[in-house]
Amino acid sequence: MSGGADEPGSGRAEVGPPLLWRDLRRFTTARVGLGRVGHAQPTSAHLDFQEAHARARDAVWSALDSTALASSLEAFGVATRQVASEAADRRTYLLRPDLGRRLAAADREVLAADSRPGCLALVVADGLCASGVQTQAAELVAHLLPALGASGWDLAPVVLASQARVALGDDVGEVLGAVAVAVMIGERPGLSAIDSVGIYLTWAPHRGRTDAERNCISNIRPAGLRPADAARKLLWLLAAARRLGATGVALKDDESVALEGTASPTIDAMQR
Amino acid sequence: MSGGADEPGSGRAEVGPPLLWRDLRRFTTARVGLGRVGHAQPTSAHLDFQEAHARARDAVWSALDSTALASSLEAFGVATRQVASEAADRRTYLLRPDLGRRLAAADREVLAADSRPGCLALVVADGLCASGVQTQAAELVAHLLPALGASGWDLAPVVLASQARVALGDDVGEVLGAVAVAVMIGERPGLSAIDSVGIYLTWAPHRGRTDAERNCISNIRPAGLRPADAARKLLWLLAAARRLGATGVALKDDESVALEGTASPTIDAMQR
Amino acid sequence: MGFAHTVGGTRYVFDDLRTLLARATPARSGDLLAGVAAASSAERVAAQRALADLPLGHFLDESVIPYEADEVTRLIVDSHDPRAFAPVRHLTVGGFRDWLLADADGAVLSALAPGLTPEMVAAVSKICRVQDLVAIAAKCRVVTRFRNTLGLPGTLSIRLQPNDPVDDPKGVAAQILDGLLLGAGDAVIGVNPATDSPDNICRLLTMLDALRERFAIPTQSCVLAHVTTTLLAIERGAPVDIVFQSIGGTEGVNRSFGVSLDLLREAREAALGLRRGTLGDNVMYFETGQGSALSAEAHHGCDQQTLEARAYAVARAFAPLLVNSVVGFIGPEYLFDGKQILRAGLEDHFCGKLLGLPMGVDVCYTNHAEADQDDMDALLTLLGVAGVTYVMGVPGADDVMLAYQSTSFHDGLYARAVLGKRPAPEFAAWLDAMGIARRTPEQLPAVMAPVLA
Amino acid sequence: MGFAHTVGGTRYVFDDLRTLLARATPARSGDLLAGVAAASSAERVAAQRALADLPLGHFLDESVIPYEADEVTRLIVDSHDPRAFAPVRHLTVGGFRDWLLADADGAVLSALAPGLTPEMVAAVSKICRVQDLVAIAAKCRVVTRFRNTLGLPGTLSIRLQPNDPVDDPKGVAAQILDGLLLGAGDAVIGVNPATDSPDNICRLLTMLDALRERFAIPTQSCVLAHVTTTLLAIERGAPVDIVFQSIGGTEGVNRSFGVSLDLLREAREAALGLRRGTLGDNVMYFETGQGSALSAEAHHGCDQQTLEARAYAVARAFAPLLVNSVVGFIGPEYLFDGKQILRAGLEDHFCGKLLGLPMGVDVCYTNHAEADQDDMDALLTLLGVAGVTYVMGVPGADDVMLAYQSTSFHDGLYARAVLGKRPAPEFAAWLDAMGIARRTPEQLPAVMAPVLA
Ligand code: B12
Ligand code: B12
Repeated sequence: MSGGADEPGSGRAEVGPPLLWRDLRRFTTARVGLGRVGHAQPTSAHLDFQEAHARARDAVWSALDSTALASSLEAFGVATRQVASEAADRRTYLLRPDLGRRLAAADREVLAADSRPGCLALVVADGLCASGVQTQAAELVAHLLPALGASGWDLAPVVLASQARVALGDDVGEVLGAVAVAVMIGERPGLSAIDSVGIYLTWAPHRGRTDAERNCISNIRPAGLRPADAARKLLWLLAAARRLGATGVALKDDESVALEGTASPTIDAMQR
Repeated sequence: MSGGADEPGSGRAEVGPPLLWRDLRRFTTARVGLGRVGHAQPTSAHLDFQEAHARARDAVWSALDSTALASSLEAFGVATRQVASEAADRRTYLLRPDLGRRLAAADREVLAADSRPGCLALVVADGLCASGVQTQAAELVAHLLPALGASGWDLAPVVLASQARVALGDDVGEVLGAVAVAVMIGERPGLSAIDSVGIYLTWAPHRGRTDAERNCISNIRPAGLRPADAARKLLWLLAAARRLGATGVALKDDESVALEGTASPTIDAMQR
Repeated sequence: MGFAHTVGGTRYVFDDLRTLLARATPARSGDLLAGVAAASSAERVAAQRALADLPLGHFLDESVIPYEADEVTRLIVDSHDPRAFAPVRHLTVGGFRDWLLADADGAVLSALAPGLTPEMVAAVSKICRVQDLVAIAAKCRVVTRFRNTLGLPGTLSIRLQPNDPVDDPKGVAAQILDGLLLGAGDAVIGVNPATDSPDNICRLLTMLDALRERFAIPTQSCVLAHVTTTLLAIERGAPVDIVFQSIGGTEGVNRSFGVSLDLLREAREAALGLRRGTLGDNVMYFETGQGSALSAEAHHGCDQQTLEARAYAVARAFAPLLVNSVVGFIGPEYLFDGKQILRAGLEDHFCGKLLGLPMGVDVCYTNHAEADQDDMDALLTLLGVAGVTYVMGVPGADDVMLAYQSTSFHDGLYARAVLGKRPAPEFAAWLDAMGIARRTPEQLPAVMAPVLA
Repeated sequence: MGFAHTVGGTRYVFDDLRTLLARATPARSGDLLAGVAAASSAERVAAQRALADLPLGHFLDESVIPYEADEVTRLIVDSHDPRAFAPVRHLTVGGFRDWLLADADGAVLSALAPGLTPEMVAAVSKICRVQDLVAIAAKCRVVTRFRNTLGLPGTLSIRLQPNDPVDDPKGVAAQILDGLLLGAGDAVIGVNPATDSPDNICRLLTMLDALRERFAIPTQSCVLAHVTTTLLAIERGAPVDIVFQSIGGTEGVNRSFGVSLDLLREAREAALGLRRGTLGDNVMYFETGQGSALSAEAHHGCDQQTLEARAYAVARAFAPLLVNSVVGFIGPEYLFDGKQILRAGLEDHFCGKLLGLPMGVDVCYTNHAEADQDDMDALLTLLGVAGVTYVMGVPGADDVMLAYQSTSFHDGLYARAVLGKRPAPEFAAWLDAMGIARRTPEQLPAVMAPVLA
């Protein structure tokens, strides 16, 4: 929604119970309390939507600036490698997910030089929208680094991948000989968020892994799950995966960390 | 309609009154008497339609073989010239009718050499479907030639135009200094006819003429108006245009030639 | 004067009303061809927002084509009814959309129509979604009469269109019988003549009239010749029920069609003089279609949808029985594919209805367009929900003379069935009496067979 | 064995049933991606003609995926009911289309469903136009019950989908209130959790249940976690009304989703054991979508629409309360644009209904597809006419967690209004009692405000 008086989520804790329909907007970024004209949305809401749609469509075409990202990562002393999938351009990427899942042959060879059996691979990928990854990947890595070191993970060079799908991580992990791969990837852009990142974790990655064999942390962005919390979640999952020797449906995210900054997880009025 | 027992129009005169619904098919090539399943067309009729649609769509992309056409015309001793519009290819032609109306600059210069003030210009153009023009243009010209000579028309070289719209004739006529131009052009392909030709006649042609200033003879094809009849109509219109000094809405096609081979123009039972 | 709006940090400026309207229009090939379309979605949204903020009153101050240069503009300006406009004069275009969705009902909209200009209606349509175009149009009530009653709530009428490549009367008659057996023909039985000669037109008119009388069908007939030819036919004593003409939204396109407002007035007078209507005197039938003005190079830098709405202002000056947009007929250079045809069809219906016209739509496409039967089914169904007055009926959807695909007689039955619509009441009663209301008999009704003997 | 047909002088040969079905499918990007689509319109028509001539009985002899290799095929073959099949066993696929349009009514179709295999249904859908998909589906009657009655004629229900990017209960609750105020929620109040942890799922389940009880809403709730997580939640005593799971049409795609028929059976037993339904025991909710099998590289050379129909065979084995196709959700690599989404949505609804399922459709698109709100309005309206059981309801059509556009609460109101539909009767009565049936109050009903205190 293009701005307005009711900045969504503002002052969640400070105000009293909602009395008017539009007060609902205080509790969510979703498009609630829009009003209605007959059965339809008022013109202003309709045009807000149209504008957001134009913006979200453009976001699909945002490109990952791997070089800029590489230098921010290298500032933390992390080595990086830049690779591409077999999808030559954005249009091909959109229509050929199969190509987006495969590491380009040349990059496969180059990356083989970094092979480190038992390492942990991190992949930062543009996915369906590069803008969120561009801004949040470094922050995520920054939160991960100390703990990873502490838990004894051997971190391979971070792989920056363009025109990539989640399963590209399987190729990367296989080439690097990784025991696990975490892919930080741009989620499809929405009307209200064009900066959302998902992390997909796969134990013993190799080409042919199915999604049932991964775990997912989704909606990482300022208005969603914050990078610090996402990093903590990933560390928990990594530890659990190491214990279980697997990721996927068998591994349930049973970490009970309360996420700060979001509303209390219970609605008092409803807990008799 | 893909063939079948009721070859449309067959034996129009021989048979008695229609008794069954499907008997209506004897009187028209239109898709009558199809039957019905609930409110819909039966599967066979539906698939006939789909097949015809595939064929008609391909016909849009049929190209005029100007060289072949030129040699059949030259066999009658008629000189020909080959020109193109400003639309470079078929896709451009379809989306840019403005370009299809303009003679390519190079061809304009070449054609200027043939300028013959007071002549009659004939243009054979692909229009929206070349297949009908390809087969019928020579026949039309053959029917016209003797009478044109007899009525003292000075026929300019016949212009074979590709990627052309009706109004391209205005450019041609202007360059040739023609007193009138007749454009024989491929009409849009239909499901039941991909060989239909229209003739558009314009007196004193020059760029900027509107369609109100032309006359039209349409649906020239074996299952429609036959070339011989079309040629007679055109000759009548030419003579009338010369008398009036104009074509268009002011010139009414008041020729009362009965067209042979079609049913009698009155329905006896209905003329009390 | 100009208009501006900022979207995503970029300020978009629109020089005049005509440009603002063009940039606000949903994407279509004809506006690209004319060079008037928005260059990006962001520019389009900016134009829509600026347009939404524009007071309706502004449309009375700025014309998209100068008053001096165009008789259609003069018609629009001179016939505007300020009293009828009063209920919405305080609204912006955006507020007008809200008002139409929330407050207006059929009676209010009928009273409002003379107060609306086509440009106002085009403007609001540009900020409507498909569902708005449907829901608002569905509220409109427009009823016209000649020999039956068209446009009553719960009805959906069909023009029976029995075209023949050589105007063979038997070919035409066979198609008419087919259509009648499938419930079509209440809007009009209207033939497009392949040959526009007065003789031929008179012959077709006589034949249609005889057939209608023989079966006592409560409907009207029409031969869709050029209006000047129809005038000749009237002079020669032919039985003309309804006068047809193609029209457009500028003086220039009408000139390219060989017509003017005066000529249309003359034709209407001539038809009224025949006094052939039994229930009413709506004697005109107009067809329009987005793109015709551009095709005639008479578009004055306006977008095709705004000009189409202006064609309706021409139509409404003549109290027509029927008006329809031929939407997909003209070709892909104006409406590229099924999506563009679908939206344009609903816009045209919406604009015509708001201006008080008995709107039909020729739900159709040509073989050089990117469209197919699925697109037509979608548009037909949506128009049915929107309360379209009538659609075409062509045997098997294939017009063997005009070489395009329109709705079939079967399509009409489908739409009536799934939406619970009926033909015009007089015609429905006739279908009942003939025993062909619910299913088509295998055997031709006895009265019909001799027609083709 | 093979099939062949000649079109335009070319003989097209199709090696097996799977290939024939794939070549006969209307064009879509996913089948091109899979390399199974027809190469030209002529080839497609040839395949459709060959398919139309194929006896329905043939589908009992040839499986598109071998019996030995796939538990979904085994389910289809082993559960086929020859007695129910008898009325159509003599028909070809083309004859079956004619029969469906002409002869079948709701009762006949309900009795037939167990006799149909998904491949038969997919086959006939491939030779149907959009209007056939609408008209035939509109005849089907499927009624299911848990705490209210879904699928009655004249009703259109809405799943209230209040997703939040961090599963914040207040964010979820605010969206639920919004939806209730706009008449949504009779199908189910169903949250997709951003985090699939058992703790989080239990918390959401408890919160939904408390809210439903507090307002005494005659509906059911669901948290759309992975079925294994829901099983854990049941074990831990959470109030599970309905068990959700995404499913597909091959054993392989289900494996990639982490499920099997056995696991689904186990989950259904566990939910039935809770005995929480008051009116009925339809306890399962499935989502499907064309393309998922290809995405999981488990498509066996079949076209995506046939596999989608096979997913319904999985669904019907578990007597679900709700099934829906997420049609435009997965992305343009499977359904490229509005046109493909529209047709696929209607096919899915048609196939599901013929197989006896309570079919809803997530009328939706993503921002990387060539589609917009106009396409959604068209599909929603057509589905409404086709009698869709339910659609989604998302605030302002924008799912802020799943990042795609679905139907808004307002869209639901639009569809009900223009088509004269009502919510499920128990829910309609509740809306009346709450005083929010006809218009949304500016002021929140007193009972609602404290929820967000
Ligand atoms: C498309 C079309 C139209 C479109 C043209 C707009 C466009 N941009 O294409 C529209 C809907 C506007 C139209 C209007 C009319 N048309 Co018209 N049209 C056709 C159609 C279906 C196809 C033409 C075609 O394929 N041309 C070939 C392509 C390659 O050429 P083009 O340069 O792209 O097209 C130009 C011509 O077609 C011209 N044109 C179109 N119709 C007419 C009619 C006349 C009399 C003339 C001189 C020119 C003309 O307009 C186009 C743009 O310049 C034909 C039927 C057919 N099967 O051919 C009828 C047809 C040519 N039209 C016909 C008629 C009667 C008319 C009208 C006079 C109807 C009326 N009463 O107002 C009007 C006015 C025409 C005018 N004077 O401008 C008749 C002509 C009968 C005759 N023998 O004189 C035909 C044969 C169909 C019919 N029987 O009704 N038409
Ligand atoms: C698209 C999508 C799907 C599609 C995937 C098919 C496809 N070809 O794209 C479909 C509809 C099949 C689907 C199914 C499911 N999904 Co999903 N899906 C998404 C969505 C909306 C977008 C993903 C995206 O943009 N990826 C980025 C692109 C660039 O990567 P990609 O390689 O093209 O996409 C792959 C992954 O997205 C993967 N995937 C999709 N969903 C899931 C879920 C899990 C747990 C895993 C490991 C992988 C996975 O499938 C794609 C193909 O390999 C996200 C929400 C979001 N905002 O991100 C939810 C989301 C990832 N899915 C989710 C869930 C729960 C599921 C299901 C488990 C639901 C169920 N109960 O069955 C199933 C099964 C998934 C599986 N194991 O395969 C949750 C995950 C929650 C969590 N933290 O674990 C999310 C966050 C949404 C939600 N809250 O419901 N999903």
